[in-house]
Amino acid sequence: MEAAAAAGAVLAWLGVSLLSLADARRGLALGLVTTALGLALAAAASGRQPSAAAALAAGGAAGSLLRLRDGEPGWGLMRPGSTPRLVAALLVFLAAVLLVGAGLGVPTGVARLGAIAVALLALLRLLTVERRSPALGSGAALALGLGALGGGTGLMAAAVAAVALGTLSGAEAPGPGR
Amino acid sequence: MTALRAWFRDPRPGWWLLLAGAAGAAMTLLCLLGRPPGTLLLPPPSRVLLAFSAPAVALMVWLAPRGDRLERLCAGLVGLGSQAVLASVPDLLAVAVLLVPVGFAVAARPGRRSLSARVRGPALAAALLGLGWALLRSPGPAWLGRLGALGVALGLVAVGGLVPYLQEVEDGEPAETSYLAWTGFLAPALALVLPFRLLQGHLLTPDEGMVVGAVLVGLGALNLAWGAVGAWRTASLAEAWRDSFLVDWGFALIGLGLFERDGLAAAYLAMLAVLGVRTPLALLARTAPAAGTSPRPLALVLVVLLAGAAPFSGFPVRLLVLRAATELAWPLAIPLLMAMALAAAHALRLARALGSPRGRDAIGLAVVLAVSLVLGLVPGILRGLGGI
Amino acid sequence: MPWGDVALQLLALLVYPGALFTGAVGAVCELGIGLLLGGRAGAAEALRHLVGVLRELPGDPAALLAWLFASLAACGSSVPLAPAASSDGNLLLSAVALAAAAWLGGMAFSGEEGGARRLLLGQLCWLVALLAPALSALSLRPQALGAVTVPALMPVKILSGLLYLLCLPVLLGVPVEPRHGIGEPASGWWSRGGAAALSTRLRVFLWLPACGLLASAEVPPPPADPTGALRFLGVVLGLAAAAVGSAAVARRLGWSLQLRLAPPLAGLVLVAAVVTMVTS
Amino acid sequence: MSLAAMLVPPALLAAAAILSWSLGHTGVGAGRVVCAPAAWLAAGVEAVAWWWGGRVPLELSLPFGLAGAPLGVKLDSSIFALQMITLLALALLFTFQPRDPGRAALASLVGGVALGTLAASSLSLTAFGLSVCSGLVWTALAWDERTEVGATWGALSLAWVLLLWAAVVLEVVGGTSVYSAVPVTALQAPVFLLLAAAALLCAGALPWRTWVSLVWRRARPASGSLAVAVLVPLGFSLLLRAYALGAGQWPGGWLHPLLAGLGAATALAAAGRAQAAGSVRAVRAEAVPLGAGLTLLGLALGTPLGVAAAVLSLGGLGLVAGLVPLLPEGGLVASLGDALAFGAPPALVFGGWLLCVQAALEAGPVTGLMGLVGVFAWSVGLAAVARATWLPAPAARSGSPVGLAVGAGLLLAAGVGLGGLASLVAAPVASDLAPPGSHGAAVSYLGGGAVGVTVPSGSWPAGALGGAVAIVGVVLLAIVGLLRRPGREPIRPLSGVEGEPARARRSVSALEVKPLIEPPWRDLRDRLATRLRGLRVPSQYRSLVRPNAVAAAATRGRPWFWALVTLALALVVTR
Repeated sequence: MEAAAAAGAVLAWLGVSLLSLADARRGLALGLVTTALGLALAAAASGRQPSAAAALAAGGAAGSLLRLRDGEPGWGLMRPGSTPRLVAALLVFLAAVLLVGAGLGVPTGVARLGAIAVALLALLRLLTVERRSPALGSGAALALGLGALGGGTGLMAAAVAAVALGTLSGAEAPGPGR
Repeated sequence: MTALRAWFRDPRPGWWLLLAGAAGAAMTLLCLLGRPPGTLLLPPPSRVLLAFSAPAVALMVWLAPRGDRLERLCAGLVGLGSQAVLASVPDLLAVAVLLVPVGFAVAARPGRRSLSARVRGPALAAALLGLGWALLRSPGPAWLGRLGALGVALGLVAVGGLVPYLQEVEDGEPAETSYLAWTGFLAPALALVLPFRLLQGHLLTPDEGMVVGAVLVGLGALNLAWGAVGAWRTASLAEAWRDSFLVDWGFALIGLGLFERDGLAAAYLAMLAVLGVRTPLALLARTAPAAGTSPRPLALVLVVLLAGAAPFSGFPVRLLVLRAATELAWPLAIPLLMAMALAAAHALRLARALGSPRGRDAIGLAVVLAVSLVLGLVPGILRGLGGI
Repeated sequence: MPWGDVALQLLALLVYPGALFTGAVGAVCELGIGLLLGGRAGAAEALRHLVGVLRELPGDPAALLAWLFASLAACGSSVPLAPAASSDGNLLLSAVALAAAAWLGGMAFSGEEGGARRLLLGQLCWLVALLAPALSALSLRPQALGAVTVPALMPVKILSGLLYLLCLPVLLGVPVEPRHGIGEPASGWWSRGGAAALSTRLRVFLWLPACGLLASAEVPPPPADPTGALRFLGVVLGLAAAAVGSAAVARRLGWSLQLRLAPPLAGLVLVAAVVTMVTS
Repeated sequence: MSLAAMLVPPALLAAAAILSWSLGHTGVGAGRVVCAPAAWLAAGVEAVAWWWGGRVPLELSLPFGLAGAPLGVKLDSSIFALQMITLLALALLFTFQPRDPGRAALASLVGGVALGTLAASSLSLTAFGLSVCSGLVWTALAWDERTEVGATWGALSLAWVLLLWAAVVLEVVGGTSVYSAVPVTALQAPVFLLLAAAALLCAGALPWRTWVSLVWRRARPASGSLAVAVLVPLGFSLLLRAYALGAGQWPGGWLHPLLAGLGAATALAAAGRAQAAGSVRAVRAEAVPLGAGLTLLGLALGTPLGVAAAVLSLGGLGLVAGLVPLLPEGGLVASLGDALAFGAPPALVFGGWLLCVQAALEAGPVTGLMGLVGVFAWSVGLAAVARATWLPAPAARSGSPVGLAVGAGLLLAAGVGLGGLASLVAAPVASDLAPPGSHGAAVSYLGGGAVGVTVPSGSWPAGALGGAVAIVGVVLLAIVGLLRRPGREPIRPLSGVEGEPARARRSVSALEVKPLIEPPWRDLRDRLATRLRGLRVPSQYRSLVRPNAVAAAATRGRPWFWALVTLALALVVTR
């Protein structure tokens, strides 16, 4: 169980790192779905309701699929200027480890590590991004990360949030009213 | 019927907005009914708050140009629904999660600033609230709990878009996408339920309670000072209005942070005043023409209202928050007094912005004055209704 | 309503020691000045002045009101044989009434504030002289103050008496500006026209209350019989002569005695009064 | 009957306000017709009901609150006196000052609220009432014109805020702010100082130019005089209440000389401003502050005589507030009115001031010296009236001759009836609030009757001698009026409208008329303000102190700023 939780946490962190390093629709969608799957795996391994974990995964997957419909085409990974985001991904993981601290010995703690890392990294991306599509992707990741910190209600709410954000258009509006 | 038909003779907004409006109305209804049981539970203060929000939405729709009314109505219903949900969901973490889509929904409306710029505040608030709540409940060293308490307190401040998490204000920005949506409409709902959620489960250790209280009181005083001086000195009128919200929020935060009966009552009344009086006035200020050379008495009475003097809504708030502060530690009352006295300075400027309203605006203003009078004269009844 | 008391006070106000007596004593003082300073010519000038005052009186509300206030001030000081009880006296009442009367004359200084400033300064010092003993004795009844012979209070009484005498010419509108050179026509004391006209015209009503107040507050009260009344009158006339004499001498010598000495002396009187209050 | 005296007058004024407003909206300009009789009727009802009811104190508490304060009203001798003072002033103003229906309604409403505030049974309710009054008064002032409203608004706002805090502290310390229930020990010096500060701000009894002086310098004095008539008694009522709260004394003997000294300083400063004023209106603007200073001097003594004298002096102030706005700008009558307002005998103002000074003299040596300062102020005030006749009179206002006659008549009648007022109105207030023996200072005896007033330090036969002076004065003036034949100008009239003084006046402009005394601190405030405005952060520190840059970063929603603040706070709480 602990190994599964750790794998899920690492997967979630990798997913959100991918999300934060991506600027185009495919990269964003892949990052989001990886994050959702990782978080769901960690949640299930840490003893949450499997149905809620599954809902989280499904919500994340749906959200990532919806992300594929608009935004900049391609993967858009590691564009010039993304080095700080890469460094941030590593630092955030360390910060999450610091926050969870002694809890790392138990699956719940490990799952929380993943969720905190996802939430922090998604937030950082959201605070620094300018364009709609990456903002929506990061928002969905933030919702997933926060939801994964809670119980059944949180996971369900995160799933709903991810889908809801997926429905919003990622296409840039013309003019100042973007 | 004819009037209703006339309203709906507007060009239809996007289907998704109609859908969202319907969903908002449905959510409001569900929250009021408490369905499904256990998942959605609207506490009495939030019910009263919702009752004050409805007229604010109605006023926003009523004041809109004919072509935009249905769209405004849908947006308002979404706002009502969001407010009801944020107040009804018992799990704070779920609330934090839901803040994200609500924030995006508000930011997605057409506006001058980009979506990402407008969503930053709510996103930060959600993260602070969620992470803080998680840290509060997680086992670990004491500093982790204090950090969680800080996160929860800062989360509330960030939801309201208050100091130090102020959002950029632009003249001419539509109300539903401006700071008003959060500072004047959605955040009060959260502000009212947060202390109940925190106090209900007795989750806070004294140490953590101290952190929450100190941060709320400290930032409340900061907002009070910022608002009182800013609304008086700032060059932009839109910013002056936003700063006047900060004064109300300052009183409310201090009241909340004192964790004391009178303080909570003050916060409750301040939030009702924000929704029932300040927000409608800010909406009116966007449409009313500038003041002429000879002000009418109605506009002059507004100065008294905006200064928080009796018999209007500001007075009981000041009385209760002063009482709470003095009971805890009398020096706390000094910044409150200074802000109360300074409020007289910016009231004149804001009232002038409302000018001499006529027609619809004048009727709207009269309604707001009546609401403020009710809040100012019989706060006891409202406290009874809210169970405070 | 005690109409009897009103009638008595009316009698006091209009006849003795009020209007009639005030006017008579004032006339005597004016003639005395004329005689003192200009011999027969001076007396004749004073007489002409008095006749002019009487002729102009009916159409001159300021003069009439000044006379009324002066009479009220006279009633406030304890004069022997006064119809109303002498215990009704009140220094403050007399002081305010006299100040009001003096300022009715002070209105003449329009355009030359120097005179008004002198009058105000003199009046403030005069108030110190009048009230300093009252502060020490905690009473404003003139006869009570006059009767006080406690050694501890004597320095204050003496000093305030001196100050009072010093301020009296200013209060009465007697010219006090230094005038170099010997020999001044008596007419200078009744200068017609010009700013000082009114003040000199009203002076005739101020002699009795101004000097009588000092007499009743500083000198032990005389018996309530004709001899006592004559004694009182003598003291009043003596004080008037002393005030005028000092002013005239100082003027001729080219000193501005009153204006130079009064303020420091007033300070000294106040200090003495405070010391007396603290020690007693 | 006491109940009627308590409830009917404010109700009458409120009803008059509603009626006047409604009539105004129907196009019937009957504001004065409705409000003036209502004010006189309210005064009559109050007086009759209070006397008929046997002058029994009455308190009425209602089960519900108002604005978070317990709702209750009370009526006792002091409240009766203050309400009558307010009502008489209002009645004069409503009757003789022209007002359109809207303004008349507002003025009547202000009066009703003021009466209710005076009758409030708790300090928190008084604070509420003061706040409402301030707001309404501000509205009335700003409705007329914008000049001088800022200072008034600021002072009054500060006053009600301070009073609110005082009420809250009383509730926290004593459990309640209901006057009759507050424990004596709850009124500590700090609470009293808050209350006193609020009272002095409200009454404008401070040694600098307060809102009371400012509002009378406006082009339209109607609302200003209304504010003075209502708020000055309200301010002093707080100090009277403080006696009731402290069972006849203030907390700390040092407070009595402190406030008495402040009163004397206020009077002297007002007199100083009056003798240096540049216009007749500016001279008159200082009549109330001068009287307020002497009233404060008497009230702060803490002796029964002092309190009684203050009540009588306050009565004079009320009538002056009603009379002065009715005076014409120049003329014999105007100067006479000015003289009465500045304490010329035998008016009520004179009697009140006389007793205040005598009370100070009797209370002890230190207060005696303050009394002497008060006499100085009085004398300088009279000098200012004389100087006012040299000032050019704008031909703006002709005043109200009938109103002036009524007001002056009331002042004189009250002055002549000082003994009766002292024994029937002032003495009961004094015995209720500052009973003999409640204060360490000498307890003075105040004898009153038809003949006049008698106190140990000296009596004033107001009824007999004052009456005689009033009769003779009126007869003399009538004779002068009759004797004025065409072509025969009086040689020296008071007003300077005719004759030689008129020439003098015409030849002397306001700028040429110098102050009688030029105090060195006259333009101290301006000098200080200029110096303060000139203060700058030294250039070598400017790079460190840049609040504008911080404000800009905070208001533009910069994420880095948010992160910085959050991180800093996190570091603070986790240490």
